[in-house]
Amino acid sequence: MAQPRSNAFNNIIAQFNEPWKRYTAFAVIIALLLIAPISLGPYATVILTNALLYVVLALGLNVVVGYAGLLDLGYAAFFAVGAYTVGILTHTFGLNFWVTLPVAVGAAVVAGIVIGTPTLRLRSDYLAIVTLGFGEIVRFTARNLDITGGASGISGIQQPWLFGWHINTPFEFYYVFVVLAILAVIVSVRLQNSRLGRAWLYVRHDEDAAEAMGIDTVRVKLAAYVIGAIFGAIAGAFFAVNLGAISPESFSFQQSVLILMAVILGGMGKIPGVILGAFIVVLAPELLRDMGEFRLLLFAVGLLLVMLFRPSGIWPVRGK
Amino acid sequence: MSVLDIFLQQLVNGLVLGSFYALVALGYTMIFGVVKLLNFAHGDIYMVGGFVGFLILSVIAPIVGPGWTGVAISMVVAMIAVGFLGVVIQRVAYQPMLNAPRLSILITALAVSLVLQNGVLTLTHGQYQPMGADLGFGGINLGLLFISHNQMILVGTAAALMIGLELFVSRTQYGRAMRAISIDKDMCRLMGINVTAVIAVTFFVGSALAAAAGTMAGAYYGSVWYFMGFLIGIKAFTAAVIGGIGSIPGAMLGGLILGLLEAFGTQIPGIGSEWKDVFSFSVLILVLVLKPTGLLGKSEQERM
Amino acid sequence: MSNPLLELAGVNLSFAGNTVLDNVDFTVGRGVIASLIGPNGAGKTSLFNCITGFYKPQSGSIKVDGHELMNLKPHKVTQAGIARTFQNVRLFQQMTVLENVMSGSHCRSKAGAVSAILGLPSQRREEAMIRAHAIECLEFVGIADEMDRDATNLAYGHQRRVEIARALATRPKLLLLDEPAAGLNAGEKQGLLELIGRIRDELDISVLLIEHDTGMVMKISEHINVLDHGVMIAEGTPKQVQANPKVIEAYLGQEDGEDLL
Amino acid sequence: MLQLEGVTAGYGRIVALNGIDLKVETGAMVTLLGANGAGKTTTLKTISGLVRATGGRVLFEGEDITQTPAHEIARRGLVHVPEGRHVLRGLSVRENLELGAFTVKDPALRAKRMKEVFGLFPVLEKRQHGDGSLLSGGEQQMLAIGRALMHGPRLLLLDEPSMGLAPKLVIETMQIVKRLHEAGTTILLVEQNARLALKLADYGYVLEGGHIRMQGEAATLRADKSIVQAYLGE
Amino acid sequence: EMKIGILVPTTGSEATYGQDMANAVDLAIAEINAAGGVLGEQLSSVVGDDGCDPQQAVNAASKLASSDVTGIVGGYCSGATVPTLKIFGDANIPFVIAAANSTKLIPANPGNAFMINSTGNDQVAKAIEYFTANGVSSLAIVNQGDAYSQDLADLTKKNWEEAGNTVPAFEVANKGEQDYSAIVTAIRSANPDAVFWTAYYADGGLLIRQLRQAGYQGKIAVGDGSNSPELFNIAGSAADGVVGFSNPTAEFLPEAKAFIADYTEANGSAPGPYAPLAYDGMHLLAKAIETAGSTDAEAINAALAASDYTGIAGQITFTPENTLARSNFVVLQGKGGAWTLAE
Ligand SMILES: Nc1ncnc2c1ncn2[C@@H]1O[C@H](COP(=O)(O)OP(=O)(O)OP(=O)(O)O)[C@@H](O)[C@H]1O
Ligand SMILES: Nc1ncnc2c1ncn2[C@@H]1O[C@H](COP(=O)(O)OP(=O)(O)OP(=O)(O)O)[C@@H](O)[C@H]1O
Ligand SMILES: CC(C)C[C@H](N)C(=O)O
Ligand SMILES: [Mg+2]
Ligand SMILES: [Mg+2]
Repeated sequence: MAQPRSNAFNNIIAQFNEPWKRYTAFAVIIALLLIAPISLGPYATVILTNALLYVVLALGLNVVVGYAGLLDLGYAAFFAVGAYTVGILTHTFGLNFWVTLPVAVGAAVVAGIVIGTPTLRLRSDYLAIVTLGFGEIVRFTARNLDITGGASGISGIQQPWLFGWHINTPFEFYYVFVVLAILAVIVSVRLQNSRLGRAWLYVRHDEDAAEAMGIDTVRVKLAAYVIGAIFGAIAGAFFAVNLGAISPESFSFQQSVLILMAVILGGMGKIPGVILGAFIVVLAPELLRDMGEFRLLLFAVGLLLVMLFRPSGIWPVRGK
Repeated sequence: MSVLDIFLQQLVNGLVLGSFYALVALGYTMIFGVVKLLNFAHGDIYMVGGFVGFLILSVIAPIVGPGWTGVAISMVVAMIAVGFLGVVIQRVAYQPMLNAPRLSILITALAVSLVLQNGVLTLTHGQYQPMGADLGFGGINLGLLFISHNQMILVGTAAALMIGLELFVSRTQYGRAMRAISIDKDMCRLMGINVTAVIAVTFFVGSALAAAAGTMAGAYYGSVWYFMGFLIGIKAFTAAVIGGIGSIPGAMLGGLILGLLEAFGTQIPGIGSEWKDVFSFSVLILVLVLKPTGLLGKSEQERM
Repeated sequence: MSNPLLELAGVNLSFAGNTVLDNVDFTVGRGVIASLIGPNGAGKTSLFNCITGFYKPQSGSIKVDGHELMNLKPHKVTQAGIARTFQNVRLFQQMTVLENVMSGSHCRSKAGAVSAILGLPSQRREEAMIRAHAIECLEFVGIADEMDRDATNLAYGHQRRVEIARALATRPKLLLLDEPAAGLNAGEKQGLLELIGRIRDELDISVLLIEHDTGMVMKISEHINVLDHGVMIAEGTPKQVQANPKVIEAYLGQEDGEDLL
Repeated sequence: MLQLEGVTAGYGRIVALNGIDLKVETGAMVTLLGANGAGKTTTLKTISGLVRATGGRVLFEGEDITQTPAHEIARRGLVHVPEGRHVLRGLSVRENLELGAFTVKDPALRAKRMKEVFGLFPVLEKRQHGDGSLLSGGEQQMLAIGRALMHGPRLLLLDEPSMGLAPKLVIETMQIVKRLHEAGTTILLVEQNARLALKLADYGYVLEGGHIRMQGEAATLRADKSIVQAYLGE
Repeated sequence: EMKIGILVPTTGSEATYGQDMANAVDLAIAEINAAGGVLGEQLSSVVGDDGCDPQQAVNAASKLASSDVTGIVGGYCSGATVPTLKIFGDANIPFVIAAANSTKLIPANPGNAFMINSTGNDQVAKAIEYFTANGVSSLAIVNQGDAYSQDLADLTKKNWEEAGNTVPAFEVANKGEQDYSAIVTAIRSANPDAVFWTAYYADGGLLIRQLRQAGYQGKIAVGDGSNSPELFNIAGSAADGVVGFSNPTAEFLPEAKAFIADYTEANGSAPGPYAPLAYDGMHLLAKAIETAGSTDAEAINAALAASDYTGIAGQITFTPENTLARSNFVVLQGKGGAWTLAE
């Protein structure tokens, strides 16, 4: 399609087709990630932490949208499930964070199955509104219940200890999120190149043909849903302890949309693209911080231009 | 108020609210029907419609007065102006994307939405603008039940617009062409259908209806602001889907149902207004689980 | 035919009051190449769809190897050993030929998310197996050279072969082909004939074929069933069917038909 | 009526037509033959405006239509029945036919043509309220031809009308084509079944790799066994 | 040179108020600098835009915390202010919270934050006092489902019922919803003596308008999120007689004459409802630094805790919880399209 217009970027990316160049690039990126906070200072560290959080979220949503082709407009719900499970259990019931983490994952799995099972047969536009509705239901419920702290949410969530180390400062959390993001990438890559990963693509491209090939499409879609939910819940859990305070506003429809934007902007289904997208949606508004009133307007215009020039996302389509 | 009074009053409330939802949902559904695009900017078109109506009214109010005449004129002008805006948006932002992956267009639509929202935000510094319409407080009192003239005029106007649209679509070849285009553009060209023109008309009409709703809302509720399209955009999307997205009568039905659900949802004994959205979204999910293509949506069978 | 591979009895299918299949009885033997012919709209494709679980007949029984298939979802039918191609080629777009064919192995493998994430050795072995098998299937249909190309960019005749390779990758007992020769030129048709023969002879897979190219059908089939308006009107060897007046009337038309033009 | 002068066309970097010269006289039936991928479909698409020529000219009734939009071309009476039927999913058979007459404003004329089409294809009448895309393959082909007739074509481009049809129907369809021709419609026919096509047509072109390889009176081409063998594989 | 951080929303729906507060802080800084600065150093300000959104607030606060600021003034939206408390606490930067006043801020305060606006508790006390004095016994409460208004609504309900009164309707509206008719009907059917809107002016204006249009005749009161003159633009004549609980805004502060003049001269518009508090907050912080004699955070915190400063909005001393010791709430009433003092 409209690809030839921006060949320069494609060419740069194409440089890294050889494995050794790719691995070198990875090593450099990881090294840069590790030294970033030291050279950039605490503010940049917080922003980068946020970007890494979005990397995890976007990779999770990418499993649902990018791989399995299920349009999800309520992904923040799973993010919320993770954050609130940890928030409530550590703050209100005083449990240890590491104990609550698996509970959060379990809760997300249950939530994924509960909403997925009856609705995954729906066509994608209908699924979109169902997920949107589900996301809003979760947010309103969090807002209305006492145990979730109502609209004010839960504050004073304790930061966790790991083998005698209190993860507390922004720097420490930054490294925690570096690890999480790397794990998310590894899991994404492995899933993508697996039997299940291919099954998602088959289902996405032609559900009937996939069925005819012996693929249980409902089960495969549910798996995508549940795995996406787990990513979201883990991100939510660490988000809660990092910030120490959570409230329904963090899990709004706009949040879901922002994560979706990260997935599509960079290039749906392409891991480096999704990572790039996550960094853009977090960093761009921060870089525009000094524009005052015009900040979001400029961001929106930029977004529009990017989409018009690279309709399939910024990251190039795999070269053949 | 007796239970019956409450019931009837909420019925009226639901109808008024539902009319707004339906008008906006119509544009949603028409545009989806033709280009398979969930036009997330549609709520903001409604908002811009409100602002254009506001501007026109401030200009003409000194001449024709701030009553219904002024509002009617503003509404018509807003419909035309915003109709063209819709066409321009389609040309600039969506046309180049027609062959792109569908989700990409979704993000483009979101970008357009953000541009409109933040554009108006910047122009108005986020302030509410009082519309300055003076429609009076008159109405009919039936015991404790109160129906204002404004409500009657509003529902009447909405109904007239919707009936007009339905006639236009069902009585002319245009309706069929609209559906055909969403299925196979090339085949439509071969049948002599000017695809670009039909798409333009669709965006024009859809945007104009949203602008009508926006102006009426501004006059009825008394003010306009840059964020007024956000929630109604989501609600209209919901309404369109409940009715069966792509179906014009479905959008009307969905709008009314959602309006009524919210009105009555506010007053379910035991749970209050804080749960009303949970209530209406649950009904939405239930409807879709039972009828996967919405109430009036045709189920799409595919041949192997 | 004793102990047939596929056995349909009393299958009825209708859509909104339109009868599509009317009490169809039908068998396919083991190790045969059989054909299903009939006029357009007779219900041939619908019959395939019933067998493979895409359509739910109102009544009847469909058995493969004695197992009831009625009310099974399509993927279960495939697992039970029936593979198909589609009347209009349906390959997975933007995926390579090899990836397309690998889809067929899905139902014969089992690694799940956890073993993939952990990269367990069993999962790696299985991946290698899936890949090797897909390549074997491509070699069998003769387009292994094209395996890294985008499947939907191939010439039409090759796309049809990819579809067949993909179906073979499910390791079926019975292969259903819906108009595999449509849109092929004469040379390609000849190649297809040979391929179908080899599928039966070398892989020991029975083949059931829908085809309008009567020349081809008569050449290759051992047994032919004729469907008209949802009713099985004739069956037998090519010779028998070709001579059957009912079949001529409903389907073949006058032999000198062309001369009418 | 129709004339192509040195037309080139393609898809992105792929060149599908390489300077085609072709002529269809008013009232004639011309057939365009060639192996898979020869460029037959592309030729028709270029004529009807779905694919833009990158060089050369297309003249219809003396006017240059090379840059005319497809729907304009259709309005002038040049009707293209594309390969693969393209029945509109979700619309009833009747609605499909109605849309075929999109440019016909007179309802009486539309009704008359509808009747004629139902006369030619009784199945369509029987199934008129059903979803067109749920018809069987052959039925869809009839619908596609019927839809073109609703338009009242002056020049009809037919792309493989016999594909997927039962033998008996192939003959019937060809008879219809013949009748249309006899009734005065100018026809450009693309066919895989070369023998039949040459039997019906007055004149034939053989396409290979985007070039015209051969042309001549249909009878002459048909008589030349070597041609049929080499290019049409019969 | 010494830097002061300003944490307010300068974008989003609350932007006007945030900008207004930032202007007031800058005015105070200009005055302080003219008088020789603090500890001999000139002050300068850095603005962090929290957009009234928790996530953005965290980013903005981190930016401020790493900008080498000596102290922070600001905090308008409680919901956005809560998650910043930990950041400023960890960085140990004194934080004068000028406007935000949800009681949920109190337990989340690590000790370095000082609230110079009276909290929800004081507001509730004032409201109950007013309602009781005016013969109200059944009260409908409506909030907007955000941290600030829900907190105020819950507190009011609790205390009101404990005082032996009834709450026949307790409703929630969503921000940005234009149609309140269903809630209006619910309220009318409960027929309370008064309606109390605990959230912001914009949606409050719509609610008041629709209540009156539907013929509701009882009293209508609004909380300090609705003390803006904008309320009258939106509600029109329906806002006549509406009662508002508020910190005193500039026009009602006898000491603020000069401030109003200076502010108007500098910014071309009159100061908004929270400008005086922001202005006082800056002066208070400057004083505390001066008292501490250094930029050491502990010392400044101690000085703040021990403050006794009288600004244009009145006297500031703190409770052990770092909240304003006195209640600054007054009762306003809408008359002819503007707020007037009711008492
Ligand atoms: N999903 C469906 N809904 C309604 N009718 C259907 C459906 N599928 C098939 N039919 C109808 O059933 C009849 C048989 O169709 P089928 O596709 O099985 O015919 P066929 O024998 O394969 O014809 P062809 O040779 O033209 O492909 C047709 O009249 C068709 O319209
Ligand atoms: N949409 C397209 N994109 C890219 N290439 C195309 C496209 N359509 C056709 N082609 C290529 O153009 C060439 C000519 O194709 P065309 O469809 O015109 O052939 P044809 O003669 O009609 O063949 P057939 O008998 O198979 O219908 C082929 O090489 C084909 O691969
Ligand atoms: C009225 C304001 C002082 C309330 C403030 N917006 C808060 O959220 O606490
Ligand atoms: Mg068929
Ligand atoms: Mg072709």
